[in-house]
Amino acid sequence: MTDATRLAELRQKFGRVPEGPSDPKPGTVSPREAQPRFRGLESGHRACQGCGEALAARLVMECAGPDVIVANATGCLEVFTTAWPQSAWRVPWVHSLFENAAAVASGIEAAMKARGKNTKVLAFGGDGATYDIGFQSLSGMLERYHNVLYVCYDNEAYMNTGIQRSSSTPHAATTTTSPAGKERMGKRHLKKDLVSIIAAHHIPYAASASVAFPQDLQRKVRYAMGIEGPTFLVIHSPCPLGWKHDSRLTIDVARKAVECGLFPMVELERGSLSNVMPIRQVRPVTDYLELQGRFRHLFADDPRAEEERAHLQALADYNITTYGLTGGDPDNADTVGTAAVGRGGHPAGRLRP
Amino acid sequence: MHGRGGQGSVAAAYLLAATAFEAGWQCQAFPSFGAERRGAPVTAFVRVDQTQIHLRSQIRTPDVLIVQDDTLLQDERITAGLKSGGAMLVNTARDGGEIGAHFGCRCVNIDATELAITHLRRPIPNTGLLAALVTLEGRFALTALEKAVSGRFNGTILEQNLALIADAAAAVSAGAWAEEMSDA
Amino acid sequence: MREALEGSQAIARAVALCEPDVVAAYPITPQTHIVENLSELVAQGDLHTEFVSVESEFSAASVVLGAAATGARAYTATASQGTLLMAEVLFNIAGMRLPLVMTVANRAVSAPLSIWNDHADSMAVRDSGWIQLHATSNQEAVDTTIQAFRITQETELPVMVCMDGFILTHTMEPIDLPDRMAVRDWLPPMAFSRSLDPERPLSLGMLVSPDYFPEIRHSHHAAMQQALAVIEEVDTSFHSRFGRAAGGLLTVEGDPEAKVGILAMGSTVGTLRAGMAHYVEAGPARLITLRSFRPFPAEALREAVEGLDCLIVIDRAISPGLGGVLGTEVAAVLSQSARPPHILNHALGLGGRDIPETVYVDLLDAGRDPDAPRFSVFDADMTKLAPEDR
Amino acid sequence: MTILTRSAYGEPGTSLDFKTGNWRSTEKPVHIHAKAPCHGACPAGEDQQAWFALLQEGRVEAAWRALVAANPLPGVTGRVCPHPCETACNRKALDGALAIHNVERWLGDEAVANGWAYPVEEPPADAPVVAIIGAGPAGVSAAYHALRHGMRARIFEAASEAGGLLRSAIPPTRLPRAALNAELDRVLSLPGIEVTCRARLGRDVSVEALAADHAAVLLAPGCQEGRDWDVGGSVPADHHEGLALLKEFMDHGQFPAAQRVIVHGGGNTAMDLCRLMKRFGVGEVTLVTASGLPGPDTATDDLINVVPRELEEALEEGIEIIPHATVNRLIMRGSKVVGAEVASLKKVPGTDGRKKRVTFEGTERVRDVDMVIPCIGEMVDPEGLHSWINRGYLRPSDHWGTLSDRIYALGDARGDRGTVAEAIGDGARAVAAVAARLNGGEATTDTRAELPASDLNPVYYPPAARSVAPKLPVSERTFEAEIEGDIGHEAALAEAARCLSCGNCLACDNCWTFCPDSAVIKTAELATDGSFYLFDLDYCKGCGLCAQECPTGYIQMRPE
Repeated sequence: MTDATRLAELRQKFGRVPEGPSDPKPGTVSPREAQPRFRGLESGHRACQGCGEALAARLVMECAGPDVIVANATGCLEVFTTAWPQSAWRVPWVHSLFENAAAVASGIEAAMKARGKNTKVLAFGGDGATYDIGFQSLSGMLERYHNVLYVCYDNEAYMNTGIQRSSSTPHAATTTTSPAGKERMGKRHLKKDLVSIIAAHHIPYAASASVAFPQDLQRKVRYAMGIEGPTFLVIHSPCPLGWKHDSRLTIDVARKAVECGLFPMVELERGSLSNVMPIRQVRPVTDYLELQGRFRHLFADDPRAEEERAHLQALADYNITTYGLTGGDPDNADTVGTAAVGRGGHPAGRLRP
Repeated sequence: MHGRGGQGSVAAAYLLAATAFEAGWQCQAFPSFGAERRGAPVTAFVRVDQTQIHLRSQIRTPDVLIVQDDTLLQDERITAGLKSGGAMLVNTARDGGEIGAHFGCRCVNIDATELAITHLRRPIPNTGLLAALVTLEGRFALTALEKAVSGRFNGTILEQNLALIADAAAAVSAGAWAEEMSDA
Repeated sequence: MREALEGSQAIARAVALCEPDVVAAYPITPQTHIVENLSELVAQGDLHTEFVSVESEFSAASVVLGAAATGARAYTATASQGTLLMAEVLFNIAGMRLPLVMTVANRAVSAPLSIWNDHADSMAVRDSGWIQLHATSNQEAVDTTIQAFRITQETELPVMVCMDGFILTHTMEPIDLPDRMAVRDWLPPMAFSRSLDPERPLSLGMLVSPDYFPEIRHSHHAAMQQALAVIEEVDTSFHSRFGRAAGGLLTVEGDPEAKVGILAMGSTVGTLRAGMAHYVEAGPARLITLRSFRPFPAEALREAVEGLDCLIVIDRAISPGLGGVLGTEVAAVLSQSARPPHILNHALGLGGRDIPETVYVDLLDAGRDPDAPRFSVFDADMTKLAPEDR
Repeated sequence: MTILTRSAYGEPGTSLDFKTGNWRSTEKPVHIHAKAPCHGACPAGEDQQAWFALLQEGRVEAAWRALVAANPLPGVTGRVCPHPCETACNRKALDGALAIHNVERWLGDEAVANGWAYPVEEPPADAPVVAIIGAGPAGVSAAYHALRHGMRARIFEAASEAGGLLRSAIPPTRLPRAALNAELDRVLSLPGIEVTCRARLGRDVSVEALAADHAAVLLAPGCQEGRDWDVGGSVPADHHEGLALLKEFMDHGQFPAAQRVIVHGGGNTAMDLCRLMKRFGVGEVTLVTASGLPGPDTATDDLINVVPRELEEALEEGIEIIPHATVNRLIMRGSKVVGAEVASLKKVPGTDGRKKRVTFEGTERVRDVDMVIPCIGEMVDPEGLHSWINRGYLRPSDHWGTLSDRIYALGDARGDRGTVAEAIGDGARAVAAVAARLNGGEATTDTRAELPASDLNPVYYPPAARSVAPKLPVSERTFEAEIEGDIGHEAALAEAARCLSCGNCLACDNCWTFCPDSAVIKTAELATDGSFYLFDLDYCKGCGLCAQECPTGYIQMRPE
């Protein structure tokens, strides 16, 4: 018996009998079908309006698919894309648990290797799944050198369960478990410097990206996809609900996070800083903070608020100094350059009549 | 089989079981694993039979005791449960008869450590002890032991072990314990 | 070919015969030798598999989950705490209905810390939805392991092969390992109907609302029920191909006219069998060996106890506050019989307490004692307890 | 209802079955092709954004063709227009308005140099013919637009050459005669246009006669007649009116002798006059204007109506400008002016809601001057137009220039115009009205709203400084050489790249890229609104991200 006939037999036994082509008019291609990009994540998912994570995932899938398998940690992305009986994924996708996406991806990759296939494996997790509960299995995956791109959608709190603080929540941000009050000014601790920890595994490539800079993000995904070995990308993905900003401001907020220095855009190869996205016009952190309800208490008439604003500014300044975010090669993609648009669109999806 | 952690009691038990297997017998060898580390007294068990062995209890009333290290004789309880008429094989330069008299059982001694140092340049008494046991007991041909050993070693080490087996076998009286073993 | 092999080594060799694509495991006593032997086979080139040395049992289970989801043949092994660390994943694997084989080298669960055998670990995950098969000997463990790879494919349910830690895993005994080509021939090619495949993308492990959840659980239960037949068929097929069976769903031996029965799982059976042969004077008894704990062969069990007045169920696990796990389940199942036997349930050998041959006699004696408790930790020495706790 | 497979829930359907469009509660995104402010501000009706878009694609000739769809004389306007387009340009607030006039002029010159053909065809011989009085910018524009509407044009010009005030009132330093002639000749030699020079209205032709055998008569005679001017009844003996003085200078190269001059007015004639006189050797030249100078507090309708760079150059050249002021009184010694009393003045809202000019008491000061030149505008020469003149101008009743059934007034003669661009726009509008009438309809205007700068997302435009055209240094400025130079190909394209594309789809892909719900469909084939995208309202949740991140303000959130 061949593998193929065995598979057909099992599909007959357990699976759904194919219902024929879903396209009612064979031969016609709907405009949606004809999009000049790979649609790994389809419409009809149930993300909130203006969801940064949904956007980030779609951007990643565009340049990662179609020959990929995705292992997705429990979290918003998993929940809003796969409410049975409808899935928004157009790639093979598996969700197991909150804390094991990296390990599941390891297993998929091992299976691909065992079967001599080149299909790339992606692991997706939020900051809870990555910075916190799944940190161990991620570390194991990196150490074992699995050929997996791990993408962390960083929205800086446990959003799936309703905005609880994570180790990625920025200092002084309020969440339901780090509220501000008479005794507290939001989260007391700092945001974990995950990229440095990841890079310390001496893996080929670890980088940060932001939904506000899609071309840069996709360049990083393509680069990571081309590497044989473990790679890591953390994508700053605003959550309008959790950060308490208007849904239309998702990109604006993300952009300002980068431009004020609080979310440095860095690339590390084998543990060493290899590239940064320079900031041409550094903004004060307040430009970023004032857009978000989670920092509203920092604008109260309160000396503690002023101190915390100064603290966050100092953290941003630290990033700018540490990573050299204001200098660098003028030819590099920078926050201005990568946000620029031109007539006729991005090179990848260029469309001209 | 009494030994100390790190001396290879379990390996010896397995080797004895393998010898029985090579001789066409049913066998069962298992350790009494504890959390003990290197140096602590440990015990391993071997059952042999001509029919299938179902019993999986620890052996409380052995026919034969093998003591890998004579310092273990300081514990008077070492012969507890030894069947009446049972025998003890001790790795020691001391006289087996005296030891047997002390514990009230038959006892044969063999300086397996010395033999091992001579042949293997290392103080591993297992092969010598088993060769002595097989010879004393006479149930399994010495070739079964040689075969079992061949399954574990090769090259120089195998040759050294085979030479050791011959020397150890020569050091004891063949078949001395044969009649006692029939009901094992 | 028959060889004298340590149980763990035999399992490793059996797994290798099944040629898994991916093996992931994390060492834990008493499963360690299985992992070590597999590693050695890989190192020597006797097993071509992706051997993933994970950083925890949790990841071990997760790795094989991922591998299985792609349609790869995957294997892992664990014990005790490792089983519990895996627990979340085990439920997940079963809920996703993935084909997978795992050995559990049964061991007590801490605290108190015990490295020795009992069944607390696999019992703790009995509701995870895995098939759980118990081996009484290393030969059965080997044969069940090979069968498990076939069962899991036929059912798309994961299979846990339980074998007693140390008592089996660390015991050397003669083992007949099937021929590699024969196993290759007997096992169907590995395939999984819902494999993760870029050519045919689908989503596994989705969110399910109350609109579908009960149906899915029912479907799982139904699949487990249907697996009963598969377990038997596979054992029959194995028997006809390799000349021996591994125990079907359950086996019955002893005096068919006996009014007293003893039911047990795992290595205890061997000791009871020896005791039954040895202590003929203790009276006739029927010995029932339950191999398939999940799915639970209710119908087969009802037939097996037909005619018994008393059934003594041996547990190697306890559900504190209730009693024996197996005993409670047997009682529940037999309560639906027309004439259920009186059921006594005794926990034996917890935490590695040696079970002597004489236990057979003691059990039968207890079975005849009208004042005997319905449940006891049979080998507990009450003198070691404070009077209030006896 | 989905029937579960035997393997439970492993083969889901697509989320496309789950329409998230009903999550929108209030607003949906729409494409709004707003008017670019440059376009809205252009009196000639040019859509600068449209032709910049073509330049951005490197299509230079196509850009020129788009430009001349409105304005046939870009080489001229690029030189003389006060470019309100640049004043309106939304880029002004970022890093400087686009140098639109430089690029316009460059395109015009490129067309001349390369001989690009105007996008018009000769109308059939029996096509309707419009009669046009005056070959100034309004008349030339009208003739050209007649061709575009399939009509023929017959121009009657009183002077010996076409050009009108372009020739008579604009010094060659601003508009070299070669550039003027080249562009005029190309337009007027288009088949279908017939020019008769030295044909004076009232003497050689009459409006009534022309009206009888033409589809329409378009009156674009310009303003040739000086206004009466006095200050409190005083008129100096050596009174010179500004425009006359300028024409005289351009014909003879001489100004009357004076050392200290006040020019009173606020237009280009005043400015030209100031600069020419200063260059001619007048020691002090002061411009007194009621308008304001460019600045953050100056309202658009208060701004001095001169080409901004001319103002700049005038200041460079040492012209003094007194804004918000008027000549209150002439101080005469006999009939000769020896001084002028200047007082501050401002437009303030009056009780009727209209703005009125108020002279502030107590602000009077006296300047010693020996000449005061009024540059307060001219009126229509009434010859042949008596029946149409109303208080010195033709004063049509509407935007189209309608005087009566088939008679239209264009350009300066309307009385409410002041620039070449307006004249050109008038030509286009009047012809459009004629064509519409012939077709039995009504001409329409572009009523789209202009895009405010606040609707742009400036983040997407990298900083880029405005290109600067070369300019003659003050010391080298003469009466002939053109002061402002050519911007050149490279800088022209660089300027084009700076265009923000206000209110128009850039096809930048931002909406397509940023939509978290993939509810933007990219399609050149199906989008019928000039964009490249469709909103799939079946899935759009109304987050507004696309509108927020649309660089050009082309996407707006609107109530459902």
